[in-house]
Amino acid sequence: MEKRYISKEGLNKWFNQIIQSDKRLFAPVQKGEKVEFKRVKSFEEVASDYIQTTQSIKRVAFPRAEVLFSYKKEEKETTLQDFNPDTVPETVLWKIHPCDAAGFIPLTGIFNWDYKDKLYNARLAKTTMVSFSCQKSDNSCFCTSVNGGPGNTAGSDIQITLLPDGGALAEILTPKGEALVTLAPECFEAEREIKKEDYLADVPVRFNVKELTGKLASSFDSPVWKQQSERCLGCGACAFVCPTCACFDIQEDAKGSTGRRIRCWDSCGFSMFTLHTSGHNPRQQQSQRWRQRILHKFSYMPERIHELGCTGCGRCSRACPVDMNILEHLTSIAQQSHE
Amino acid sequence: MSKIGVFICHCGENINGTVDCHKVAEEIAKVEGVEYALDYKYMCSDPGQTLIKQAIKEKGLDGVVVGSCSPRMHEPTFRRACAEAGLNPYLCEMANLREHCSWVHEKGEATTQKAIDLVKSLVEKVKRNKPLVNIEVPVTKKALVIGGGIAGIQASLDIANAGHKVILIEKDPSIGGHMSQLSETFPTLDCSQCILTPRMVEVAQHPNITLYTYAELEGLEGFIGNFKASIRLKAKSIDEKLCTGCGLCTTKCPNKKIPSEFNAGLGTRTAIYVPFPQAVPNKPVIDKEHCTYYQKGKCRVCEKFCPTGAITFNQEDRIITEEIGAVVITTGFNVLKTDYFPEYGYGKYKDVINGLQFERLASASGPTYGEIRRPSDGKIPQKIVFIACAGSRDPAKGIPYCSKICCMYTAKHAMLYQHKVHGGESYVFYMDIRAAGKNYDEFVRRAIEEDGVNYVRGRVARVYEKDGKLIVKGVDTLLGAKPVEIEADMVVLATAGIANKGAEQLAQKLHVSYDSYNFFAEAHPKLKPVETNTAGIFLAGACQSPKDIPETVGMASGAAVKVAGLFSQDKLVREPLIAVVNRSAPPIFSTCVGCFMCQTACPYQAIEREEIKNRNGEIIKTVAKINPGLCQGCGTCVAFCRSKSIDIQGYSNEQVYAEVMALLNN
Amino acid sequence: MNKLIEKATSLLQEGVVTKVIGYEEGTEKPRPFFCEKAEDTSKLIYNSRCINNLAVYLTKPELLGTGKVAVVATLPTLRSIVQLAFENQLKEDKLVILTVTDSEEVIEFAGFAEIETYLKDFKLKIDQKEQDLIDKLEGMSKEERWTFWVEELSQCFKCYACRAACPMCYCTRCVVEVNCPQWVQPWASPLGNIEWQINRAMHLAGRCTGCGSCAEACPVGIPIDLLTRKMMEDLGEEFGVVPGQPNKNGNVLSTFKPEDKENFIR
Amino acid sequence: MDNITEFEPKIVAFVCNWCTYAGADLTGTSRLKYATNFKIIRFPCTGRIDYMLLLKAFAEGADGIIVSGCHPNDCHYTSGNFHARRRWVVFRGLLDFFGIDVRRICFSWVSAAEGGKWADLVNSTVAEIRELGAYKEYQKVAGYLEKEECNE
Repeated sequence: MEKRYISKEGLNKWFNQIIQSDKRLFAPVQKGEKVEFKRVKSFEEVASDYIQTTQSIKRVAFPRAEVLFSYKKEEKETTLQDFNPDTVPETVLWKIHPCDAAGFIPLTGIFNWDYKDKLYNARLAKTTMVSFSCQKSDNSCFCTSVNGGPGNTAGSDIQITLLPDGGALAEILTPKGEALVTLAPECFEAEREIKKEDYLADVPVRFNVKELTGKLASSFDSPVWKQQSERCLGCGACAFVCPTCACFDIQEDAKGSTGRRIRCWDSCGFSMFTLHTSGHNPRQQQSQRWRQRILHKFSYMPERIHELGCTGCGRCSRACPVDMNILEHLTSIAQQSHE
Repeated sequence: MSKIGVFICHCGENINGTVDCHKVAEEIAKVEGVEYALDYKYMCSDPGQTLIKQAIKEKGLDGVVVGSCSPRMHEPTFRRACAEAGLNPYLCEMANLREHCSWVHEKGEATTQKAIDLVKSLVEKVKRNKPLVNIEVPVTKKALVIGGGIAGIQASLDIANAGHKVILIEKDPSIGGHMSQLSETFPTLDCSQCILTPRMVEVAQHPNITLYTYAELEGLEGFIGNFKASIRLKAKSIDEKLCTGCGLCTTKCPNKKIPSEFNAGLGTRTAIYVPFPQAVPNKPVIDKEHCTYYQKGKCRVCEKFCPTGAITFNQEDRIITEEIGAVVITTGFNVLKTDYFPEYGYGKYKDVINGLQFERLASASGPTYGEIRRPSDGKIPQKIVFIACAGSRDPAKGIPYCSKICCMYTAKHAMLYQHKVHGGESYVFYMDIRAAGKNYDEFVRRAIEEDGVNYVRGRVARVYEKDGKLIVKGVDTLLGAKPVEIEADMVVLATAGIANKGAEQLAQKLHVSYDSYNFFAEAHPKLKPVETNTAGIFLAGACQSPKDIPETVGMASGAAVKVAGLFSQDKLVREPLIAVVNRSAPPIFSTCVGCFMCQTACPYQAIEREEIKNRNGEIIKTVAKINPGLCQGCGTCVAFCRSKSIDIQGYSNEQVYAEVMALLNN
Repeated sequence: MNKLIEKATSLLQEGVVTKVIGYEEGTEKPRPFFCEKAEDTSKLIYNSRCINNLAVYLTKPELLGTGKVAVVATLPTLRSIVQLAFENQLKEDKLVILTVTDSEEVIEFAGFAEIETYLKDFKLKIDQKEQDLIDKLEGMSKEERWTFWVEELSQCFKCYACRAACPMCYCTRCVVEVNCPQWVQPWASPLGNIEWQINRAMHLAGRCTGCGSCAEACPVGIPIDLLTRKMMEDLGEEFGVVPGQPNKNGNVLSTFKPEDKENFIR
Repeated sequence: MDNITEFEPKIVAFVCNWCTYAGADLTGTSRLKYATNFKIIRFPCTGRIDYMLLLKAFAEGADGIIVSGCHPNDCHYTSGNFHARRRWVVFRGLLDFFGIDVRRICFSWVSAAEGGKWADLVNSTVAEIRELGAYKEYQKVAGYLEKEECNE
């Protein structure tokens, strides 16, 4: 890992180099009250003063809907067209938060835990992540409570820490990162004495994650799930804005002699997610679905892929129409005294 | 994987002339799921049908598409052929290659291609067809006829004579209706009662007819072939078994000043009374409103005099229920009272009467024994004015329609007057003379030409009393709107025919629709004049709109035939192309959420509520249920249902969706 | 201790109801609160910041349980309750419906009929911000409108928060979950999203009570409430449907008048 | 201009069985001619016609749609067409608010006796849709997933 200094102008120049390259660049863009990751063409489009985008950027590797393969029938002959990794363009994620970068770690875990997902891996392989450390946070943020932090470099290829003088500290973390630097090497000056922590937001630790997972281990039948989920409307907002939620559905889109198989986002919060053809539904109640959501992220994923399914980005809390504040719920579980 | 057979008909050169039928068959053979495809000169011919039957048997087809003429032409033919070969007839569809293709396009590639597309889309549809069985509904072969006027009498007799049981209910003490009040009938001037009373007697004596007079419908539930009617038998306060109809009671009743309904208020009757001498049944009833005993608690004169002790004051109304298969509504009409017309004196002039009252004056059985005498002083009017269209065709009076019978009876009245009052002068004010009908116009001409009735074309603006005379002010529009003033002794208003009292409430009890004037609505203005929207309920006579006797009788017989037709089978067999509300496994039972808005969308009241109960009999859910006996298969509810819980057999969502998709994607 | 809390406390203490559905203070704004214990009633709040339409919970049997439930209803909630009752979705004897007046008086309604009479004094009016946007859209050319909606709805990721937050969307199986045939593409894509919104709007024709919860709930901020609001206006003009009031003769799309006007049928 | 006149639009007609379908039959029996790029689908009644089918038709590449049934008061089921009429009023308003080209949907009443009217209606509609050209805007959106969204 090398540290470099990059001036305000340098940053701008480098950005333009990336834009002019064959790479697509996604960055946060302000639209009304919301900030979202969009494909940008100029430095000015990039949003500056905001806490968090509404949606995560997981869609670059795990799109809302993607064609797994398509087919065509001619008389009795069927020709198959499989997914072609070469069609995936080189992509740079600009000014994502450390929690966004970290989000891809559990996601990668899920898509490679038993079966190695060709599509996800191909897309991720072509993605370079330039994260910006956080200088601001709000009370939905709790990265520090889930092994993350405002300066966490996990998952990033390069991390930028903006400095008061307008310049920035650049931590080049991976070969992908180095490759991106080569687009404008001259912009990267020698490292200066910079204490990164001084420029980071202060995100207090809200609960002890060990304590939490400990409690969860024995909480399957706890009444807490019903209490917490009563107001939950059972929509998919939390899952769809989440950087680590990976539930998907497989759909067949057949038209006459042609067709395609599509993978699209789904949510374990939907009442029909587990509905059987027989009419039986193992997760009949919203409380069971809420429990699934929490346990999956904080018990099952750690067990299976040794990663928490949460980066503390707080998006679900902000997106929820009825303020199902996950931090609040987790804290209350963590602080619960065992009866 | 389906095994569809496709059969392309050349229809001689009708299709093959512009469509390359052989190519169509070839192309369709390539379509997935098509087991067998061929083209043939005449598919509908016996050899053609045999080809289909053979293919069904030999290839084990599970669906058939015939590409030929319009399904409106030969669908039954080919469905029958399939059935004969053991394939469910509803697994056969037709592609219209003639009317919708070969006949409307020129010969060429495009036309052939269109033919291919049309067949393809029906192949996709038929893949999703389900075998259907005809619906059978049991039929109770007993009819309820509501209203004992000439319409009800005719309908009852016709149904009874066809060998079916009939229950005839009449709200008044006697059957006969308005016709029994009429003097003589146009255009033949034969005496109304002379032709009616034999029919009344026939009704009373007919073994198949149960007659309930002084009775009204309380409610009706059920559906075609399977109605349950509850009927209120109003207390007559006499024991009909004991009563001999001697009539002594009616002569002794002290309460004699009650205006007689039968005489349209021109005569009087007693509290215990028989409406008119030829009444059927000819036994009195006590009118509780006017009976001194019921009102004041003492009297009981009739009881004292009754030789058989038939008077039973303690009688109560009874409600009986009858199971019936069909209903005929024959509740008739009414006429506006004179008090409806401020310009004609609000009914405060005794000698301004309406047509019905004139009938009673002219009737031999009437208050004046058939002599035309004015109500005020009993003098014979020397000058009489008839005003046609009193209310009718007058939007200002809220009656834009033509009452149809007035022109004719007014001519008749004038004629009768001239016959009875020699040297009398009669005037008829009219807007137009509507005398369409056999011998009708001749009749009116006779009134004018032979009996010298003065016809004045124009409206009467005002009628008022001036020293014992009625001054009639009008205009003669044929003489250039020249004002006319006539000093008349009597004025007869041909008041508009209106819906009978209580028609609206009855319609609601029966769940049949009615128009804005409360006349009952027929199911189709042209093709279903005696049916209502509710299957099994029929209409006859003036309850549907004012009409004269021959029309009423004709309509009554028409309705009777419909009933007889319905009763001719033990089971009602209907095409199964009807809507169905889905049912699914617990805990859902049906995706219907029971908002029941579909009920308002259904033109046939075919949507009912079904309570789904658990083992302990507690209601879990209330969902919609389509009554197969009532549903006619329009599918309006299907398109309306938000959760797509209703579907229609034969045109199911899956079928039409596939049809559209296939038609577009090529 | 304010009147609402008093009322809630007594209802719970006397065991009249098993729970009171109301509002409590949330992270940024008030949120729905299911109060089951008298000692928790102090958390209950009621003010103009309470915008969730609580009627949405009244069609969820598993939430209500078998006992009686009280609900603290805002005006939009009351409107929804009346409509739901009209659609046979509520059990009058299982509900205690409360509202709080501007003068902070608590009203307990004797029944649905009483709510209707109460509502007569409150006309449903669409707020200026929405009206302006509708006018803006109507001012646009067809092509501009199309671009507007395609762009807006391209953001939709089909979380169905709009559906979940709408009290009128109580179907056990939504049309988008019907797959024989697959009327609406189940994955997020501009076409599927547009088709879904068209369905939602059509299904709410004459039923929407204009609470705006759908747009409020949309995490990506698509102004979908415009669709039903615009429709309300049209229905009012075309068929005299009173916004926010149930049409007692049946739904506007399940009824008709022979004299209905149109100017486009050839 | 040429390519527009050469353009052959795809048009589907949703018609009721009792009036318009029979009317179209009459067009046939009277040997009146109309364009081939036009196909009829039969429904029991206009009341049965689901508005979603119209959207689906556009999505599947229809450039124009005709919806036709019995004249008011002539409905075989007495009121199906009245219900349909309301549905179309509401639906059409909504589509227009979406910026969907309502000129591409032709609603009409054609009775079983109006074979001539049907021919004219079809021919004029075909002409109008030719003028409007293919409904690219809608088809573009419909085919969106083809160029996968993650390649935006």
